Amino acid sequence: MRRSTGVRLVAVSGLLALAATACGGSSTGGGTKTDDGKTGSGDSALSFSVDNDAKGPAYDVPGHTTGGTVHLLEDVDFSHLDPARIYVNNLQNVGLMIHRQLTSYIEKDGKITLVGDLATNTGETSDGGKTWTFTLRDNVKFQDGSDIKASDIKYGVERGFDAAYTEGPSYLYEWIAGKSGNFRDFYEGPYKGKSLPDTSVKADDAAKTITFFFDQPRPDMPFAGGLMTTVPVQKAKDTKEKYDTNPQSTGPYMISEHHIDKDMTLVKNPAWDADSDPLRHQYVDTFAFEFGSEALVLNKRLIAANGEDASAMSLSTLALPEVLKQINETPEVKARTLVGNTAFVLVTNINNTRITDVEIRKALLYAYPTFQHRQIAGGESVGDFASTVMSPTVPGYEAFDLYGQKDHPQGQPEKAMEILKAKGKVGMQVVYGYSNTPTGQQVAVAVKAGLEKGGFKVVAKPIDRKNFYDVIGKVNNTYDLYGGGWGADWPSGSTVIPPTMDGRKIADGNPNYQHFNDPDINKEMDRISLETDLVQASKDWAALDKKIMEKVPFIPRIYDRATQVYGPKVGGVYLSKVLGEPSMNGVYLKK
Amino acid sequence: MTAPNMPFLDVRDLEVRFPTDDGVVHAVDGLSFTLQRGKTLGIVGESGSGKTVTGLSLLGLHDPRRTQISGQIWLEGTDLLTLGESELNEMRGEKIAMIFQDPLTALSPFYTIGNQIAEGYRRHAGGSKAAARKRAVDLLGRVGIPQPDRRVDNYPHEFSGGMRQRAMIAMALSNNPSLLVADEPTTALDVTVQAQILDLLADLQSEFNSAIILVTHDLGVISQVADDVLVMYAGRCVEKGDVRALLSRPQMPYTWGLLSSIPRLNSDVDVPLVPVRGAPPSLIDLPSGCPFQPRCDHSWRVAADRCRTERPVLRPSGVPGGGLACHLDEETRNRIVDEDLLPLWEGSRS
Amino acid sequence: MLRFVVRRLITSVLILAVVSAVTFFLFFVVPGDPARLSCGKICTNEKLAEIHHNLGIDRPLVVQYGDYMKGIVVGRDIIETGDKVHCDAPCFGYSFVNHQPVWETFLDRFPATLSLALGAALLFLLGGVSLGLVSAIYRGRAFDKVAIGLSLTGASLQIYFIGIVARAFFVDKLQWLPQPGYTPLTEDPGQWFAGLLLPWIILAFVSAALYARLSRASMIEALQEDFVRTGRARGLSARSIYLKHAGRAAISPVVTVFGLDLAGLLGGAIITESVFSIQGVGRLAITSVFASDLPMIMATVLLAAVVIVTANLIVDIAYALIDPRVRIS
Amino acid sequence: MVSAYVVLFFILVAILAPLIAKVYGKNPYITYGQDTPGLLDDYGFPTGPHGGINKYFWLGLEPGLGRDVFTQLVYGARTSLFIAGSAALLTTTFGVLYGIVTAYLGGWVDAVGGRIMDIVYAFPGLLFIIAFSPVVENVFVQPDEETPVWLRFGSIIFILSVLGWVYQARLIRGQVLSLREREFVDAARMSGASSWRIVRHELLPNLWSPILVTFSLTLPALITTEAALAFLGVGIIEPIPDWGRMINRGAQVYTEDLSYMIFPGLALFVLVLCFNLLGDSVRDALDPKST
Repeated sequence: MRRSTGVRLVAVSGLLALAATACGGSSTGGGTKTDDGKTGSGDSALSFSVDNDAKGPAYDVPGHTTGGTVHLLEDVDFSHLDPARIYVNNLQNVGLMIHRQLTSYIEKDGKITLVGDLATNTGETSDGGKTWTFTLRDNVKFQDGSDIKASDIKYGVERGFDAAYTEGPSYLYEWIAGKSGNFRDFYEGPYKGKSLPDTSVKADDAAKTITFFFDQPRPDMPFAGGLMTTVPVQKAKDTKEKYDTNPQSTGPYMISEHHIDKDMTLVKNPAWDADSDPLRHQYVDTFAFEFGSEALVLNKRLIAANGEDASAMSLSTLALPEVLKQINETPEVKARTLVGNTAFVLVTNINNTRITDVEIRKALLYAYPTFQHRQIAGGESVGDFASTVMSPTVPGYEAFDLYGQKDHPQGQPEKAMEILKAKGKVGMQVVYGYSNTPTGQQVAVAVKAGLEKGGFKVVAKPIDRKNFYDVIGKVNNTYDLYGGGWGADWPSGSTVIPPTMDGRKIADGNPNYQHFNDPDINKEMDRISLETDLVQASKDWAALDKKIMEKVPFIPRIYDRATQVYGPKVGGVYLSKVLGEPSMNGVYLKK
Repeated sequence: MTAPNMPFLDVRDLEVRFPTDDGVVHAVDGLSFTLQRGKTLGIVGESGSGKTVTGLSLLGLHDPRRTQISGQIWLEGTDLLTLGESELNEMRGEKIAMIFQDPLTALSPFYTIGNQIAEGYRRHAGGSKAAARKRAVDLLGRVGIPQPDRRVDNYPHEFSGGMRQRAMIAMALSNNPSLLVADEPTTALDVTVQAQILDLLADLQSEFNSAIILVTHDLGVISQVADDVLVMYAGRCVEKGDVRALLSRPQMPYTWGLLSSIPRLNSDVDVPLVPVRGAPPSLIDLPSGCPFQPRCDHSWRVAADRCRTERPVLRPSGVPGGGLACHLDEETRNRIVDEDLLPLWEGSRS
Repeated sequence: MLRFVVRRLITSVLILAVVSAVTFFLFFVVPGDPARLSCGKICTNEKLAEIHHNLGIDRPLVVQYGDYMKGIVVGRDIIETGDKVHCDAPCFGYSFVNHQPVWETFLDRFPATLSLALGAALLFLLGGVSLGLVSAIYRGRAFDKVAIGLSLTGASLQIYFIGIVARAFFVDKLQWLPQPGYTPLTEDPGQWFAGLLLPWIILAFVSAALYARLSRASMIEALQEDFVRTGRARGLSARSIYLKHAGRAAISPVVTVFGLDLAGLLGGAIITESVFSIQGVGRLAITSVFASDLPMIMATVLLAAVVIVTANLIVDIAYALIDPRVRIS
Repeated sequence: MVSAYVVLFFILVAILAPLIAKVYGKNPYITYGQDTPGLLDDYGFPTGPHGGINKYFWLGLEPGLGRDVFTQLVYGARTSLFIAGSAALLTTTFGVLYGIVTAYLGGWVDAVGGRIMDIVYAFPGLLFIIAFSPVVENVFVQPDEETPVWLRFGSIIFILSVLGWVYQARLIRGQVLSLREREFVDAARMSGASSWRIVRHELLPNLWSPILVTFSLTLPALITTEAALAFLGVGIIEPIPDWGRMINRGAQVYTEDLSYMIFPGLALFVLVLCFNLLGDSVRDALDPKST
């Protein structure tokens, strides 16, 4: 069952690369994605640009109306609404409506443009990226009508340092802290009485500017400004724990009611000025969230669209395999269904520390029953067969298929048997760990059948669903094969290969679950990540992708695709490339 | 419309059959008797002779689905057997009342004595709760229960055996019934209390001029209270008549057996009691001849083995209003009584 | 009578203490680390340790248990994400998942379970008992056979099977009923009733069998009692004979079973609530177990046990009220 | 006494499952639908009517993995009956012994025994099982070795029994308490019989009927609970066929393939119904008063 509580794994290294806010689908149980199945269509690589003089109001959505209520059916309440703790894509989705950050993105006709949000532009640097200054736009207010001051943004950043807020993206804080390991040693957050020194972050309310000072160049600061870590918070209104369920709004909508795990209502924020916001719309009067029903029930309600459900949509309860057939084969429903590739690639990790021989790993890849696996997860609309590390949605992606995975998705047991015979390892025991969910159990049956045809002897071990990532996250875990997946955080190879393939970072909980470690590949990673030429860098990432796949670190399976149904009365809905989910921005009610 | 000389209660050829898996049980097999108001009829017999069934059939208390009743029960000109359940139900507790053997189980443990008496009273006589309660207190006083106004709120398990039976009687009499059927009212009580209850019944009879049918297996009780007696065996009446005459000069071998199995004050100590040998017959396949034949010591006296082949019909005996169902001729019977039985019962005159 | 109640209260408190201790210590035997959920992206061991400290689960078990139980009785101070918060009695701590006070969440979810339990209990008690009584009165006849057959069918069906089939048929296909679910009575009584109608019927249909069989057997036994025959001998009305006398005698075994059943339901009908997506205590319990949310698990298990123990007490008292003979002893 | 024959039929099916599978030519483990194309459509649902019924697969195929539904039902009977049967035996024996010992010995043993029962009674059963079933599973198993089938069955049986015995114990304890007061027990004691002899000769013969009655009540209840556990995902896991899991999967796909839920659902219903009927007739036969 898919839930959107999972978070992206992002590497923390001073990469000079294009940055956008986190995107890609979401996963279960924190960390990477398990193969519970999603669908998406293979659209072209992402086109991306920067515009430093974007002004409000936002572009006009053709044919939009105003007023009315859009219902949002979610199976789980938002785990966090405190900007310092927002990272998962469904939180960013609703966050877009209630929080404004320094910079953000305009998504229109499939194109993404980075623009200044609260800031007049995407940030100015005089010394090649070590100091960054942002100037606030006029007439930007909190929901209580008070003006947003630069010191509010500084306070927002300071809060991120507190030990309690562990869920947010931490690399802006690490940049501010510089080299000294855990950034909390540098500064412990505002609740201990101290404030960030002006030598790190200087807020000048009079000039309405905020300046960040780093110890080394951070060319991607404009994009880091696009994360919720730069959302302003009023010190007087910081209710700490309560802020997580009822934050002050700076966006077009504010929270009027929120009953945890039951319902939440967003109403128009009177203090929001359309002219000061180049990207957000305020068409409907209210967004009514409903939490707690089973995902499958919500799917069926959206498909049936009786009564109020006709004006309903969902952010993160994507269509489950069980209803995909009904959706695709009912034209009326198909017409109101969003299908799009997410940035996820679903894989089956091979434990490189336990299976060191590349040939054996190649045999595992040949024997793996990818087609059967996908069949259980929901068949063709779950996504296309994969054969690379990077997803097609990443700029620079080059399709290659070293082992004929796309032509023989059923697996090539005879080739695997050949290798094992050559190695005298026929009947070699392999331990396959899987998350103990109904689908996980069924997949294990198919995997066991497939690998045993290829000459392996398979031990299938169920792992309790609650701590699947705890168990496989350990460096010395006792499994040879375990499911996984990874989504680019922003559309660049730098957020795919370094985080999952850098052998020097192998540690408990580190996303390099397959413990792949190749010195010269590591060196190549460092070289590419320092390249300033974006186009060249993306080509190099693709080439490195091929070199890595020659070492068969894991078994790529599916380029993940998302399908999401919405009510017939809802207009202006699109699948956001940035979030991998239907966006609330620009939604209106058809009369 | 009751004609002057018509008996108060006239039961003719009453038959009660229970169809069961192993055959039809003939609990009552053609019983007829009459009873006048103010009189007490004792029905005596061993257990299984059909005496309780007779009592119950008078009130129609059998489960209609599992019982077949035929014959007639005339009570003051109406045949009870022709009445519908609702009409019969009207009469129960008002015209006919019944007292049961074990008062502990016969009274509901969940309600107070007063409540249960008042309930029966209001069912027939109507009236307010207070009136019913006052009636209950009077009745309890009338049957001799001390501090009736306090005891009325007690529960049955808070009464002694004797007092419970008194309460039972009070309940039966709450609507001054003209016919009272008492099914072994004293069996569960010890002798002293037994006497008090019987005296009470006699007083109440004289006061309300009600007719009483006393069902018992105890001939001592019969001799104390009953005016007439009816001896039942295997669902039939084998002997009936005036109590004095019958007890002093019984005509039927079965009655002889009953009388000789009771210890008597004036009989010699070393004279052994002579119980009736054998056991009562099964009511399913009744023997063709006289049902008592297998246990009768005198069947050899009857010629042509008629006792085994021919069923003796109830015919008038010497005693006025009496009856007898036995093939022994009168002369033989008197001889046996005079020569064998009386000396045994009276013991030596000395 | 009072002495009886006091003694029972003392033993009940003892029982609850043992139940709470067993649940608490067993929790730490189950695999799964509650810190995992709020550990965020890269869950290094130091971060986990930090969260363990925040949640206070790095202290020795006995200290934690003592602190937890003290909270329930007198309230305690908790370090909830950084700052010290006083949580007054009955304090079941803060959920590891949504960091809300457990007691508030429980109170928020209890009305749903209460409505489901009371509605269903009413249905299967009245339905089951009346079915049982009438089939006892008409023993062996057509009605009796049909009643037994119907109740046995109910007893043999599984809630999750018949529940889904009923929902698919009545809600999805025929659309006679809205999507089952709980809407507070105060908000919209019509929706409250319509949303719970199907769950009530299904839950009652499955549980009515036990009551039909039980009351039928005890009614048959009651009808054979002498005082019922005395009632008929006194010409009482059928209603008074069957209801006042026989019914009263037949009811006591049913009361005992009903007390325990209702307690079970009040503890949260886990399956029914999941099948009909009712946000009650049952679902709260299940989700807290799957998310290793210790304070919530403790609250749901403990409060379910409290309900069961109180039900036992009430049943014994009710028994005495019904049967005067018990009252004296 | 149709129910007795039906129950016997189910027991026979459970015992002869491998034979039936051999004769029928399929087994519940091979993923036929996935191996031979055309049996499942793109979405993993069986092609063909009523969940892919045809002359090879009498009851159709399982959506997704494409295993044979008929043999899954047959082997599912084996799982249900074996687990429920052994759990019922376990709980009844332990419950009866516990009841006899505490009630007969009386005194502090009875008091303590009673309190223990109250504690176990106070535990919310299903919740306890769901919370702590993972514990039992991986206590005995080495990390790299698959949990053997018998251990999975063993842990489920243990879990079902750990709380289940209380109902029998309470009933038997009540019976023994009343029997103990009866004269014939005092008589036996007076004649110098040892407690064990009294229990065996005086008490036990009178207890057979309540024991059989509770057994006939517990068995269907346990079948239902075992299936419910599987439905909630904490019972028997793949690849062992189990009706509860089939119903759970069926409940997800019933819009597309209703029969995959109906077959196990009906099978479970018929089995439990017949056990209930059998239980009823056993009860009626044993204490006639209640007919």
